[in-house]
Amino acid sequence: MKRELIITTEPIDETALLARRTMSHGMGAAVFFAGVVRGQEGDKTIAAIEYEAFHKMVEHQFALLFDEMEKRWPVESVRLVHRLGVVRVNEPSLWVEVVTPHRGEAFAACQWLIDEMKRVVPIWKKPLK
Amino acid sequence: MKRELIITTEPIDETALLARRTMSHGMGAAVFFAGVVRGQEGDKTIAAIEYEAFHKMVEHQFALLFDEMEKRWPVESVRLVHRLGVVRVNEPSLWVEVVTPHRGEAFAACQWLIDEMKRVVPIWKKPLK
Amino acid sequence: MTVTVQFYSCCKELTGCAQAVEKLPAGATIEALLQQLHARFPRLVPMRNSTLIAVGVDYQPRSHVLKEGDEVSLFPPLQGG
Amino acid sequence: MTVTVQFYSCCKELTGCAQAVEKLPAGATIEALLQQLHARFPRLVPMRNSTLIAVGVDYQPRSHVLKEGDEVSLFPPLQGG
Repeated sequence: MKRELIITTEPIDETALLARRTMSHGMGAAVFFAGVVRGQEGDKTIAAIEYEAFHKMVEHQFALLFDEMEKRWPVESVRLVHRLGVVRVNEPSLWVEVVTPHRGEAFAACQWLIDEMKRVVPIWKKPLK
Repeated sequence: MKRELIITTEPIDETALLARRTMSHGMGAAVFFAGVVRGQEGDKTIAAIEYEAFHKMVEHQFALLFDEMEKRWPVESVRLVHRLGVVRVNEPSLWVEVVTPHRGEAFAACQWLIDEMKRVVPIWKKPLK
Repeated sequence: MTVTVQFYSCCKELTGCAQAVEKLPAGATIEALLQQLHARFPRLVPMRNSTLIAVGVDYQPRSHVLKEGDEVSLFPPLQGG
Repeated sequence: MTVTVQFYSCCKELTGCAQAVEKLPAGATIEALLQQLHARFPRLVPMRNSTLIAVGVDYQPRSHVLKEGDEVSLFPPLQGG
């Protein structure tokens, strides 16, 4: 399984990521997810979110998740980018791509990865006005 | 709900589609799906798939699905491109994007749309060696 | 009355034609049309239970009553995506 | 023995510091460390049940036995994505 994890304070360049996609001839499905900062956090209007991480543990926990993902689904490639620092409203903070032979596997694996990330990967956010 | 349906014999330009994405400040999730022609159809190695459609009915059935989708989930935008004619292995035949406030809705709506498409939208395929 | 019938995908391959014009008694149902088509195109018979039928651009059940000038389409299970 | 403790996110805000060094008897568990930290930083007490604890880069239960030089991290529930 090809793995790519990028934890960065730079803006997520979805076009560049798309251009780097590779799929072998046996692969039929690519699912992408872009998580974008919304202008509302609860009742409050916000301008941005500041993301903080325990960096070394983030990398380790993602490695454990990728190991588990590889056992569960026939994933050829997983790429995940999480932005840290200040991310303004309407900009993506998270980008995930999963490539598998069939559609169902790609959707299931992508959703599972994001759910698990929110459970075990030490990243926190602070809304900024 | 913004709707865009493209039924075309031209290659699907994912980069151009991505560049045209719009999300308002209340939207937090964009899910994309690219369905790509695989080199195997059952046991056989193939070079391409030829897609045929009952064009007028395709548009009507997608319109009904978009109506239903709008009732079920708070979708701000749905865009779907289906390629017809000969699509070579490793090229996408289907591209779908769904934009919603939250992640779960986007995944659910995108998967539902593809499942329903396969049930009611009159498109057929013929493997080519 | 007269209805036109369009064949798609393997239905077209089995009949050897893309379109047929059928004469039916007034008030005939899709089921009656199918019986007439099966007599003329026996190769359609094996897939009778999986054939999908639309009148215009909407699916209709076998019990649907046809009317003069209807455009009926016959096709196999779908495979988009 | 001595362990270092890192505080992240609101744990850091509640303690007012990013790091603390704690002395503990040999064989002390995370639970013992937490009691000591709660005495020194009472503002951590209300979130004691939701606090996540890692030793190094792995999560550990309250019963985990610490050893000399361990790096323990305390943080609130996660919010990535």
